[in-house]
Amino acid sequence: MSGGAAPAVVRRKAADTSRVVLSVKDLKKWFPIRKGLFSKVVAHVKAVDGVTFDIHAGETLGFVGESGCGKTTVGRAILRLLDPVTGGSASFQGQDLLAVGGDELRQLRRKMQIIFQDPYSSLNPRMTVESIVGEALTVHGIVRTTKERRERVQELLKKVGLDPVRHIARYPHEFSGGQRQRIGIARAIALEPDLIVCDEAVSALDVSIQAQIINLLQQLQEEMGMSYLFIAHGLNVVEHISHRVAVMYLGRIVEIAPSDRLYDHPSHPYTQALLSAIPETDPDAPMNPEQLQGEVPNPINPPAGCRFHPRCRFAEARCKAKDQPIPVWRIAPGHEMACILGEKIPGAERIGEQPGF
Amino acid sequence: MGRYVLRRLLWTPLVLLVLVTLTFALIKAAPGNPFAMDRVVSEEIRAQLEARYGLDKPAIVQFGQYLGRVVTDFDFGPSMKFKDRTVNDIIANGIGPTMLLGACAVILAVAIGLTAGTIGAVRQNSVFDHASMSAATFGMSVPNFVTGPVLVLVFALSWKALPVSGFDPSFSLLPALGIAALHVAWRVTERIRVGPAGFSWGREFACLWLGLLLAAVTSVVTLLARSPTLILPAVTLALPFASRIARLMRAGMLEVIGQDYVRTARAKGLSETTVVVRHALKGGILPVVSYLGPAITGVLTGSLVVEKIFAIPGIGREFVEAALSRDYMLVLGIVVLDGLLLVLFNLAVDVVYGFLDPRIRYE
Amino acid sequence: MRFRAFAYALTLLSAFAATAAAEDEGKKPEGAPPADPAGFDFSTLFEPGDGWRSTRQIFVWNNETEPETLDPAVMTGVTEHQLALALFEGLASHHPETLEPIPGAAWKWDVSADGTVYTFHLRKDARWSNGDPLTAEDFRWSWERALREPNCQYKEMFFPIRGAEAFVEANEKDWSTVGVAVTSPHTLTVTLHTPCAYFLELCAFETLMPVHRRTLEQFGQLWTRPENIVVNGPFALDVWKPRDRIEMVPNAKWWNRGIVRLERMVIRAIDDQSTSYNEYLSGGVDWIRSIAAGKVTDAQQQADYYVQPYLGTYFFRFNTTEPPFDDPKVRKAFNQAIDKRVICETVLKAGQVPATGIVSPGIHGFPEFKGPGYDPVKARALLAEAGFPEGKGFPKVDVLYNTSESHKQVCEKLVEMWKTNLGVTVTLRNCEWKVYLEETRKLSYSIQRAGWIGDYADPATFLDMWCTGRGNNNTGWSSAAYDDLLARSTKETDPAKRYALLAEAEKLLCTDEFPFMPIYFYVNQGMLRPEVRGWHENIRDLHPFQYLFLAGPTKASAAAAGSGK
Amino acid sequence: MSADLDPPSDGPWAQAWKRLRRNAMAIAGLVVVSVMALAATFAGTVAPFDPRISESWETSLPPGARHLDLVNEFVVTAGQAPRERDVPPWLHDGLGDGHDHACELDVVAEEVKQLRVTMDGAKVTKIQGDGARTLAKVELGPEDHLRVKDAGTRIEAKALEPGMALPEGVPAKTGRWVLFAEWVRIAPDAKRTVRVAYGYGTVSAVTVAGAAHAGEMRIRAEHVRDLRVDGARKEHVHVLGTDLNGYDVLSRIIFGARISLLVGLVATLVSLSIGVLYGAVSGYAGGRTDVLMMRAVDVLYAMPYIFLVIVLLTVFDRNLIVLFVALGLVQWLTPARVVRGQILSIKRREFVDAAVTLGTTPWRILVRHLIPNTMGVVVVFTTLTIPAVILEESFLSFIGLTVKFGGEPIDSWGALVDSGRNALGVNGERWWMLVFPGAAMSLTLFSMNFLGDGLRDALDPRQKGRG
Repeated sequence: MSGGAAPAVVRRKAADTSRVVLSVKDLKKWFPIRKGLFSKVVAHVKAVDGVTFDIHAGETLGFVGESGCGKTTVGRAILRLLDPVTGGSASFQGQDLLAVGGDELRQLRRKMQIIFQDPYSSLNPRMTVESIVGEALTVHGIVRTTKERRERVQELLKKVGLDPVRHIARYPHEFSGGQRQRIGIARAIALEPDLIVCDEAVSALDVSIQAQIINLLQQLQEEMGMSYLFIAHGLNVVEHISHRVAVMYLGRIVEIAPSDRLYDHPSHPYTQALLSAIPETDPDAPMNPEQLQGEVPNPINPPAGCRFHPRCRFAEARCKAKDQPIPVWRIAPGHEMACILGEKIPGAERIGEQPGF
Repeated sequence: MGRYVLRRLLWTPLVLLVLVTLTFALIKAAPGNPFAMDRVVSEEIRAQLEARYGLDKPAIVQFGQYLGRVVTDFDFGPSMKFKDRTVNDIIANGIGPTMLLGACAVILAVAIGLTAGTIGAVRQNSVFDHASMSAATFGMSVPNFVTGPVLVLVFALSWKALPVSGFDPSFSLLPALGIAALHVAWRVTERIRVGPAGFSWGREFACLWLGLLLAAVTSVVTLLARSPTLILPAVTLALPFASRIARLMRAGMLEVIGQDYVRTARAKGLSETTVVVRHALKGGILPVVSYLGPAITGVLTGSLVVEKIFAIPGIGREFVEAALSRDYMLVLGIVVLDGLLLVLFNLAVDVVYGFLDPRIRYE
Repeated sequence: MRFRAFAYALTLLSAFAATAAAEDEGKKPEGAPPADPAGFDFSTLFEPGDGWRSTRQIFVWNNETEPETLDPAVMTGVTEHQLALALFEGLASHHPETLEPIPGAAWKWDVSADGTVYTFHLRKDARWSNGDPLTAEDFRWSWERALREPNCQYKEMFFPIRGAEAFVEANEKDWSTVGVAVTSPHTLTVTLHTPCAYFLELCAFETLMPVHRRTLEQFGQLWTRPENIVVNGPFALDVWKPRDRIEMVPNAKWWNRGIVRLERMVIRAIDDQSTSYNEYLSGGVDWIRSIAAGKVTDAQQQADYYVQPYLGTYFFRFNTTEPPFDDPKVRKAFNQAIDKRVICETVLKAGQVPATGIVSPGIHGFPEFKGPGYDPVKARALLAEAGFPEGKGFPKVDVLYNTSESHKQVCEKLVEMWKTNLGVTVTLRNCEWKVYLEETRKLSYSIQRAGWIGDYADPATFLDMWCTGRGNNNTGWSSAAYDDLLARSTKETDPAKRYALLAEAEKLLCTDEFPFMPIYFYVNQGMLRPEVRGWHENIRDLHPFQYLFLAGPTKASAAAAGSGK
Repeated sequence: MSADLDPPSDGPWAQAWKRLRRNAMAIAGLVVVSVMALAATFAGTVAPFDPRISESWETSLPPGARHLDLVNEFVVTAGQAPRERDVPPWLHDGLGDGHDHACELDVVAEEVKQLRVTMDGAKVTKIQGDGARTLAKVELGPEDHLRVKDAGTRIEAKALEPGMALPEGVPAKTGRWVLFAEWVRIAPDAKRTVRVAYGYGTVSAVTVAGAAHAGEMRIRAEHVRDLRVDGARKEHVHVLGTDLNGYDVLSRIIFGARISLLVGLVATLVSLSIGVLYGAVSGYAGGRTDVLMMRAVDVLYAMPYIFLVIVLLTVFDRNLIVLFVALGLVQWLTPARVVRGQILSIKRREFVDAAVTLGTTPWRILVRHLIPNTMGVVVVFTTLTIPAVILEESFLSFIGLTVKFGGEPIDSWGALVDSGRNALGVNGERWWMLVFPGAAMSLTLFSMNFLGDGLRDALDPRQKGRG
């Protein structure tokens, strides 16, 4: 990576929509809250409360939402880092992701990797770059000798733009944040996975470095053809890399659409609000009237009716009614959203509903 | 907090049960017989003896009966060594001296340690600081069975100022002085209590704590002044703990003094004393309080030594001898008692810590 | 017969030179009690002294540790023995200088011609401390109780009495089989199965002391508490603070109250010997019964230090049931390879006497036996004869001792000498007291450290145990000739002939057989203030407290008087 | 973000080492501890004397005392190679060095009886000698004389009995005092010089006063007045003096270091191994397992441990293994708690999740990722636990639970200090038996504490200055 100049935008390659890599249906993850002498469960944090989506081969699915909306939980639940999930199903390349265990799970893990947000805590400070990147190779018996391993690690370092000779024997604390993230990427691609969850992979980095890393990811996708589940809290970050984008609010997907479509025609009030939060580069643009008001509600006790209603510009009385299902509408091919007032959108076709409260 | 205390208290019987079981098992595994003597006793006489103390029954039955007696009657059984006395009786005799000595030592240690540590921190790198810290490190490295005899040599044999051994405490003036000290402490701390921001629980507790500490120190000093036999043992027992506390206190204070709020207080032009007493002391004392738990365990251990050197009729001396002479009942009784004390004291220390440090939450 | 090896091993007691003793024998000292009708003149024991009237008679001394019991029948240790001497009185008591049995609760006794029937006549004026008369029935009841009491471990003391052994061993229920009869309220007739030369000494022993029946029945285990206890000795229990002190005052009801000059005894229980010594130096106590090994050099510089021979022998047993020590030559070689003088002078350093025989010297009329001494050349020759020239091929053996610094030093020295003189490597094995006792009992040792303290001044106390099958033999050694000698000695009523038989027995043991290896005879060291009078040297650690007094004030007595007592 | 990271990298340990090197006290501590450890390891070479051979007539010698280089007895026979234990090492060495040697011993064979004479002013009140016996009278033979012990002053008297007054010249004191006298009986051939020629493996000749001596020649070391080897006076020096039994204090300390340090180190390792593993498993497993395991620790925490150690040591044979286990058992709880706390925070860090997604087994995660990250704490704990254990051991020695090292009469520092405090005289006599072992122990503990503090600061700079 020759830094300095503004990074060239790499065109994203079209995804192979005929092959579904990951299919998630109605995924739920609740965290119990315990209290008292006998640690009785008194409530749940419903971090993820019925999420459904697919990822195709070679596709990047952006996952966007404010912090606490459950997007990271989705990523980790898929990777089986948060066992057990509360409900729903997920299949990876046709295999039931949530049911496997033991060796089968470890084999499955070769195909799914993660890149973390925090480049500092995601690297073991007591290991050298070589052992960090090479660990997966050892664990899965891909390399047999240390020499073989070193060669593979050097290749990987080269791939992610690190110096394979000078950097290989160093410890994480000697690297900058961007470099560490590259180490993390090297570790993730070492097993040549089919899916990588990028959990806010660039959020902690400077803007210039963010672009470098995103370009690197796109480049790698082009070379290796893996899919990304790209989690971010701002729509601006995922815009360039994602084929499709899903917007989450309080544990549910409120809108999902191909990237271009979502940015051009945001239909859920929340998506609109998020989009308007992106700083305008055009100084002549009018001041933003759709700024989000208030805070994200407590997920232990989410608002009745539509969860978004307390902050929604368009909220009506019926949005507050308890125990009503939230209808899901298809607005265009591949563009779906969930809103009680969805019938007001022209061309919206009711295709299902999310359970109410 | 209350629930936390309750939960800890509910755990106590379990702790004691494990303790008793463990000790009982160990003792039963021990070679050597409590009734073995330097002359050979015929099998018949030995059998009679074992029957007398129930040792002829299977171990599990013995254990069951023992537990039963302890739980229902709080009866720890007869001593096998002391034929005229029961374990309850021996413990009742020994616990007083041990606790009194331990209390004196802990209070002395806290008083000396806090003073030395605070001055050391405030006058960092002064001659006093270096001297007291060197002394403290030394105090931690010298076992008390050395300090004790050396103190005896100097104060009892050379200067003839203090008695060599014995236990003869005199309490006559204590209550009056304790109350007076509490009063004075209240008066002194009033100046801290009336802070700028009015009423605050934290500050109230800090004042109360300080007041109690002052009262305790005064009481101990009075007690020691009236009971010369207690001075050397109390000091011997206190020294290693005083050393550790001084070091902890100094470190804690230095950390607090370096923090912004103390700097702000200084910047406001408050006097050094006010800054130290009102702001730094409370924060600096936290490590000391958390050390009190281990310190109490240490005092129990140390009292084994000090009681022997100074011929104090305490529980520690009983214990070592009981273990060596295989007085099963006495060993069990003392272990259970010390376990109970330890649990309760540790709990008390944790509670105090909780009051002092609002960051600690007991779920 | 107490075989005691623990801390007390080196610490026994004896007497301070009573310089002022018996100035003018014939004249009855002023203030002395009237002569006893029995003929024994107790007033001879009322030592004259100046200044005792103007001195607070408070005697403070250290009794080493907390007594295990105050019940005389249950006692086993030296500490308890000291207290029993003050609180109780047997049929006989001890002469403070010669240790001969003198009248105690019985004012006289008759012995039948064959030496088997003793008739004791009790004093009519003897009373318990609560005023109850002391009768023959009290003794009979106390003895029966002792024999039935599981906690009484010294039942052997009764065994010279006819039927006593069977009563215990065969768990006999019927008391009438035992040769003890109350013939009148103040006459007790005791029948022995064979003559016993030392039976009167046993009558002064604590196990045979009487206890007060009503008190025991009323209070059970609590009967020895100061508030309950009823005694018949010269002193009564006043204060008992366990592990701290016991205080005694004269028993007002004791028949010979007039002889007691002490007004109080304060008996401390300081078990650390260094502390005890320091306490003496600082004036806190006026008598300590032992000196810490590390302080002996220091103590010897003090004029108050005393050291006396003591009725006890320190020796090592051989396990004669197993090679190599089943061969007497090997045992003798091991014995002669030891320079006992070096051990006494460089290790023990308190004037212990190297021993070549087993019977401790000082028993009146019994000659000290001189067995073969240190001779490394001879020892090597003996070992070679036994098949181990220069120690070659000698099996692995070890010395078992109970954990203690001084035993360790002695054992180390022995090992060094065996190595040097015989070329044999012996290892050390120490274990703790109670375990050591079990190991000894099971004969699981090759060489074992031992000590034997006589309970009465008679050679039999050292010789009896080597008879075949005796409980305290513990070596597996057995000799028909020896058994025969001992059996003949028991039946012999002429003391001189009896001693001759016993001397022959000792010679048999310590010339060629050596089931054990004697090392030294104990001494007894302590510190005693010169102001304490009426205290005499003797080989048995016995200092009847009724005869003691202070000729002048001491720091300890002044302090005790000052504290309001 | 420049990627130029030359000069070559330091691992976290190297960095800590760098920080540690700046801490003078900690380095001093490290040096002291290393020296002690080395001395203990090579005790056999370093110690000037064999700590198992006491020189029984050289008891209580002050530091720096010089003494003729002999051990107890000197036994040679012409024409034979003497046995190792019979002669001092220099003779043994000389036998094999390919040269001829000769040594000369000036021997005065006198029989000395010690008398303890209690005096009242100048008057004799009691004479004790020949064991503990009180002597009625001491009558001297024609060749005998009396002298004051140590001072050597002759007492001009032909008999000694209670009541007599000692002649002038004897330093009289007032009140009751004790005179140690020596009753010297000189044998006819009292003074002689023994010459021993040796080399090439045997003693070639033994001559007494010019005449050859056949057979075994035994000489008590205490009778030797002078010793010359190849013409030079042969002495040795006890740098730190000797103890009550004549053992060289320095050698005892060096050998004692073996036990104390070994006990400290092994018990600490035992406790830390248990503690780290337990804490790590508990913290990593989490959930119910964690709760259960930590409750168990809570329960054990409340035990009066020293009491259990005492019971353990009295129950089982008192050997080193039991001591290791016993002391190790006392000390593992705190590390277990601390390590668990560390693991709880470390396991939330993302590199653990990364390892999980890589398909790493839980065990490997524990061993490769979690435990190594607690090593800072563990190292600090080691340096702070070792002194605690050494103190603990010395405490056990004090209450009489001394541990034997394979049947060898070697004492730990604690036991040495305890016998030193017992030997201490009222005016501080024989101080070296307490001071030197005590100093060795305190210095080591001191150093370990400083090293521990330094390591903590170096490994975890945020914790600087705590405790």
